[in-house]
Amino acid sequence: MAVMTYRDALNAALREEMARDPDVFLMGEEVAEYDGAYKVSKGLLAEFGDHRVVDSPISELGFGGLCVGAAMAGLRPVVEFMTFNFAFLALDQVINSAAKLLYMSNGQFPIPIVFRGPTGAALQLSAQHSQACETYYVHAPGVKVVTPATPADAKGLLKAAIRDNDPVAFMEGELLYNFKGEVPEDDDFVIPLGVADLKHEGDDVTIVTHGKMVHVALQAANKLSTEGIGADVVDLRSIRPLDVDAILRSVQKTNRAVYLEEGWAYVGVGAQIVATIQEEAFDYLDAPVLRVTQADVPMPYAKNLEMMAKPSADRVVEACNKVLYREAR
Amino acid sequence: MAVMTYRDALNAALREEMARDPDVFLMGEEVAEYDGAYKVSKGLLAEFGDHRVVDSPISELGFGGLCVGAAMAGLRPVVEFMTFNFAFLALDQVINSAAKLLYMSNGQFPIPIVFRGPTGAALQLSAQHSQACETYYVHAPGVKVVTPATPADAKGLLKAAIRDNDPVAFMEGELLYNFKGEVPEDDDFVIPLGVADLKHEGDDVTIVTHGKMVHVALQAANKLSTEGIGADVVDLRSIRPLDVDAILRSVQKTNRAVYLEEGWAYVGVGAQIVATIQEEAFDYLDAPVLRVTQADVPMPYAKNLEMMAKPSADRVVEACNKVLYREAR
Amino acid sequence: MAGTKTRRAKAPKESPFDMHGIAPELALDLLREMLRYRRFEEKAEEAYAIGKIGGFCHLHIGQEGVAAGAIKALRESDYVITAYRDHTEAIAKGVAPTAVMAELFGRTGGTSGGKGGSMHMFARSVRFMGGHGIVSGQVPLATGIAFRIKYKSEDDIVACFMGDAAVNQGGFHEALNMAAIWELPVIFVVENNHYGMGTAFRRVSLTDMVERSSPYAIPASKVNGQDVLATYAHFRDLAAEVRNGGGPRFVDVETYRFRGHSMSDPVSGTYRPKEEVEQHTHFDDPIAILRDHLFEAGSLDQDGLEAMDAEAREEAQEAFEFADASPVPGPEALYEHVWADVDGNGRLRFDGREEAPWR
Amino acid sequence: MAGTKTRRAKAPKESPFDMHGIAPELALDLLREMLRYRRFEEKAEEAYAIGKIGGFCHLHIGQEGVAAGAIKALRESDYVITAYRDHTEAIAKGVAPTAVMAELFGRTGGTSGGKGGSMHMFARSVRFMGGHGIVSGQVPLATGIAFRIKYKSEDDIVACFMGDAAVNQGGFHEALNMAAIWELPVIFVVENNHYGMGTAFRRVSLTDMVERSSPYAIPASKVNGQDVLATYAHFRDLAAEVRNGGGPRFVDVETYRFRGHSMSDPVSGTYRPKEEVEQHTHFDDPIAILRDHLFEAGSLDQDGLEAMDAEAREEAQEAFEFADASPVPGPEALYEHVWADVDGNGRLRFDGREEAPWR
Ligand SMILES: Cc1ncc(C[n+]2csc(CCOP(=O)(O)OP(=O)(O)O)c2C)c(N)n1
Ligand SMILES: Cc1ncc(C[n+]2csc(CCOP(=O)(O)OP(=O)(O)O)c2C)c(N)n1
Ligand SMILES: [Mg+2]
Ligand SMILES: [Mg+2]
Repeated sequence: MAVMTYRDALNAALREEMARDPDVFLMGEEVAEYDGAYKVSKGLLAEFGDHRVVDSPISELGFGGLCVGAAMAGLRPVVEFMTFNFAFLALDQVINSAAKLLYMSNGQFPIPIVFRGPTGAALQLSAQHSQACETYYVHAPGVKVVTPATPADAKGLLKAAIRDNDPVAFMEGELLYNFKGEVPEDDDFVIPLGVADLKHEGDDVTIVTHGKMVHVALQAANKLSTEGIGADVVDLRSIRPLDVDAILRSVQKTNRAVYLEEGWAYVGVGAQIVATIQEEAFDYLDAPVLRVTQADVPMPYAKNLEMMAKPSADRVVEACNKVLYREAR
Repeated sequence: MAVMTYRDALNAALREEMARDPDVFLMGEEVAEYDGAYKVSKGLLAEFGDHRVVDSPISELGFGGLCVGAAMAGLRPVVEFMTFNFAFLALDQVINSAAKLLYMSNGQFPIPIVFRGPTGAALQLSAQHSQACETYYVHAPGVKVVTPATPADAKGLLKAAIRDNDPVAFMEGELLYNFKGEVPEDDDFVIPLGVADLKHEGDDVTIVTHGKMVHVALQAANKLSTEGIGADVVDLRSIRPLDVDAILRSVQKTNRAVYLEEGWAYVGVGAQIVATIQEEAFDYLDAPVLRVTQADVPMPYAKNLEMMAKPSADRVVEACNKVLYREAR
Repeated sequence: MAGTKTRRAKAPKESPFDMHGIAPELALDLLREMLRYRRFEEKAEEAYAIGKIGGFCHLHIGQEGVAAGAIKALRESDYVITAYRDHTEAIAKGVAPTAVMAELFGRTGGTSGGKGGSMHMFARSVRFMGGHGIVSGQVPLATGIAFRIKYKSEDDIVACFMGDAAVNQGGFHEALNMAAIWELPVIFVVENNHYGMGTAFRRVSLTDMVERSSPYAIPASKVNGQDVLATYAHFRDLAAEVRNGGGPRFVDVETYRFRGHSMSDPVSGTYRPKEEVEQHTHFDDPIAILRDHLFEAGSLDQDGLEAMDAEAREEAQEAFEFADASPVPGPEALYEHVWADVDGNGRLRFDGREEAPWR
Repeated sequence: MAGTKTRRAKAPKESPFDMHGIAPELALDLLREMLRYRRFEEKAEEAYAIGKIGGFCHLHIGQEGVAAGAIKALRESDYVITAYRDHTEAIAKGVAPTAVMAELFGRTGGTSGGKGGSMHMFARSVRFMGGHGIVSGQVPLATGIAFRIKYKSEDDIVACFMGDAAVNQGGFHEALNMAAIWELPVIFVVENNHYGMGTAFRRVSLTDMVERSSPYAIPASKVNGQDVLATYAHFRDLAAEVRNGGGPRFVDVETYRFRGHSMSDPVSGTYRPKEEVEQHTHFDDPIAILRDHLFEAGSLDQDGLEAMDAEAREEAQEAFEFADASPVPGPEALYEHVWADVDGNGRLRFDGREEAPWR
């Protein structure tokens, strides 16, 4: 085990997988000479050369599609989107090519590709740079979506994503890159996609979440525990495949759940989780499943408004109190 | 009242609104000289000239964005996407420009634009031409989404959408264009966005749906009624704004609901409706809310597979029986 | 339509026929190829009319010179990728007409097991990379295939076909730029039939097609796709240049679509006058042009032609019969090949069709 | 950085200064403008350093000649639209520096009420159309504004600014084509500072910038943006052509960014050497260049310059003070202006923050 940042964990995963498989390459804006806009690819150009670490023009549709084509032809591209906010431009190639080619070709063309980069808000980047983009990727069958919250998960899941033979949208967070944690150094430390992680345990209420909101959920769980309320924090880690069993296990124990999500509620990931819970654990529920999400507005720039717009631990506590039919202290 | 097709109803709405307001224009592929790929704009070029009925190159991002710019500058564009399947290419301009400009500019730039065209599947058009695209439009605040099922609704809602000062994604269906129905001829026949329509009444179960699935829901309701089961069919007509009251009214009466949706279940519109129902009518529910949707696969070409993939009246009946805890006959 | 019985009306007299250094045997092969494509497409047309084929169906009739001329000039290990008008390019690349027809019929014997249909033929084994339905969607993909070739230091090349309308897509522009800066082995081939559906190219472009690659410094050229020998020779030379590390090329292949855009579009009347179409079918049929020249050169006679055509017709008929006899996909096919990797972790499928455990 | 005290080192001797027919008064105005922008940006830099400004902040220092030269050559009723590097172009278009600074501070006095921030200045009243954060996103928008002008038979024009990296976006290509075929009154202006973030333009383009409009037959030209008089004269002429129905134009304005890409990017070291930056700041400062020429021409002396600069500094300081005193938006602002039309029908907002009626 080593303590490292989420950024370094991603970097290690990339380095190890590139060393392991010569067909893995990284392409994106500023990934090579600049070491990545967020320095995730630091040192990779020096180590692997410009053959395998490729700076692209600002052409998201083009290099997104190019990498899908490279995957059709047998390579294993890792595409860095500087952020997923810019990847709306590439979405056609993700949905209409990457997600559908295997099926349309009756299995002839698997597309082993990873699209990675930060999603959601950092600090005061305003509406066009702060959107959580999960919904756009997770809706279509054919794409897996992974959202690691910790350095260990970042490493283990990125390695799994690169080894996976399906397209994977791998969603990070600017605000996570400096986050530190213990990370196994084993070259074969791989966390399978589709396995949730119980990041906090408690018997009274279930908080389900993914991505950087895991940390907000943990704050909320800690606050609740000071009030004598025990919360499970189920970190989904991947939102497709979805570890339905882990969710149900917890909800069947606590009989109440809250979904915490960075992005918008309306047709967000949480909507699906709520639907799944009530479909599959209806008789266990003692209260409706509530959601804590971004305010239903484009992200404002002003610091105070941005803070209001984002979901917070306090709101999670409030929602937990509600589903517990409990007066807040 | 006149009996006309859904296509002609749309055509009438366009014609009337263009006559009423010189700032309304139509742009898209084949809308002018060809009268529209699906002939929705038939005769408009002759009537209004190529100044207001404009054939575009096959440049969805470009003409989508161009029309957002025209709306910024005060015009009221109607953009025809030949189908929404091709509009993934334009999504960046819909989400990052149209949806966000009003907010980012603190109210200075309303974007009165309609993006219209068919969504979802027709017959055997295969994976890249058959996707129901609602999720991609309805998630972001700033865009309204309208899904008329009948000729009257098509006309009244398109007129409302054109008069609305927000971006509206107006989603039609290839298979609806020939559908006939009574349509008021009044030039001011406008159906406000956000008002659902109870298309069938019954006390036992609620079927909520939108778009072309309304007709499938009605088939299911008729089948159920021959078995003595009364179903409400709540046609949402617009999925943003959402007529939550209409849904709740029905569910509070029947205590059971099924959402019928053309597209995929996972993070589909239905997921949101389920979440809303259980949040706001939890104590009224006698069964989980179930969803009937497309199979979670890209749309296959083969006729038999396509039929299996699509949601059907039988599946709706089956789901209704389930929420009624009733053995199917 | 190219017939075997009637000689075409005399075209305005051209300079003596240029065989472009192509041996008569090869020329005969190219004629045979084009006849195969033509008869295949006519059979598909027939099948569509009687409801054996559904959905969109875009025929290549009139444009056979492009498929034969360009693809036959490639090596087997080269890659071909195209748009939705893909039947004859698949056949040219070596896909069995039986498999193409079965795909059109939506049967298990199809190139894509019946899941792709007319627009989505695929055959990995012969490096036919599809069959893509989003205009210009295949252009970045082609560039990626070329990227793979260079990445692996291989000497194959990619031929990427597209319609004239595709050049107005942003993805085209982005892909060409990357192909250029990375010197990728790809030939971008515009099958310039002058119409994108009902829109004449001159209505959506101020410049000639060959201008479209100039910002990327990709050498552009033009060839008459109705002259299959010229087309073949042109691609033979380009392929050699590209294979030898010359970087990408852009080719405007002038051609004409003898049918409507798809089966639901009339051949003429709305956006192009009947006379224009007749002019082209009459004087610009790539099959008739080569046939006449081979007649004139004495390399072919009426009997030879008829034998060739009979074979082509037979092949098309066999394709029809094969397709018709091929089974429709079983229900299990619905969920197959959505995912390449499925393990026991997590749930991948969500459509409420599994038994929900709540009751 | 342009100083008022020191004369710049002698540049390699150029040909005698070309005033491009611009009267000394106007030249002085342009100098004054550029000083205003420079001092404003320096003040923003200062404010950023002490945490008054958050998020991304892209300064225009070094590129003032483009803003002044291009925008001052337009009419007031003309439209300007740009990317995220938008502060000084907003000021050039007539937005009060106080409002720009207040926007940077996220305050109600800002151009966008504090909701837009550095990248999203907007001022409808002076036809400043933003401030757009997606590279090239503004290019189709600009084309649409020009469409409106033609639609209404008006004689305004649009100046659409973009960085050099924007030309590799598909939307750029699609928009230019439409501007061309419909002859729309728009000038596409590339502020060619030769780097898109850390990527030198020559690494992502084989051709010179001016080639990028050739497929659309949009006349292209090049001008030295560090020479504000040349830039002004160039845009004055282009604006007249475009206004008179000449259709779109494409201009490569050569310039240089004296700071990092944004506040978090170092000025030099990673992708461009210190020497290169110094060379430019030393010899290519648009303010110093004009200042020296006006000195030489006798149109300005040191006192005049210092007075001018003092005013500019004062204005920047006032902007700072205004911004700092401007209130932060109230909580009610969070939900304002998401929708233009809100009525009693249906629910538009979904974030679970309303009281749910279930308990
Ligand atoms: C992005 C996109 N927009 C629109 C369509 C609908 N469409 C299908 S083919 C076509 C015309 C294409 O013309 P061209 O590229 O010239 O090819 P051709 O059909 O002539 O072979 C259009 C508009 C599509 N498939 N994809
Ligand atoms: C579509 C998109 N991709 C990536 C980014 C991230 N990004 C912001 S600015 C920039 C560089 C743009 O360079 P250029 O166009 O030359 O403008 P300059 O910053 O030099 O003014 C990049 C990559 C973005 N904002 N939008
Ligand atoms: Mg064409
Ligand atoms: Mg630049």
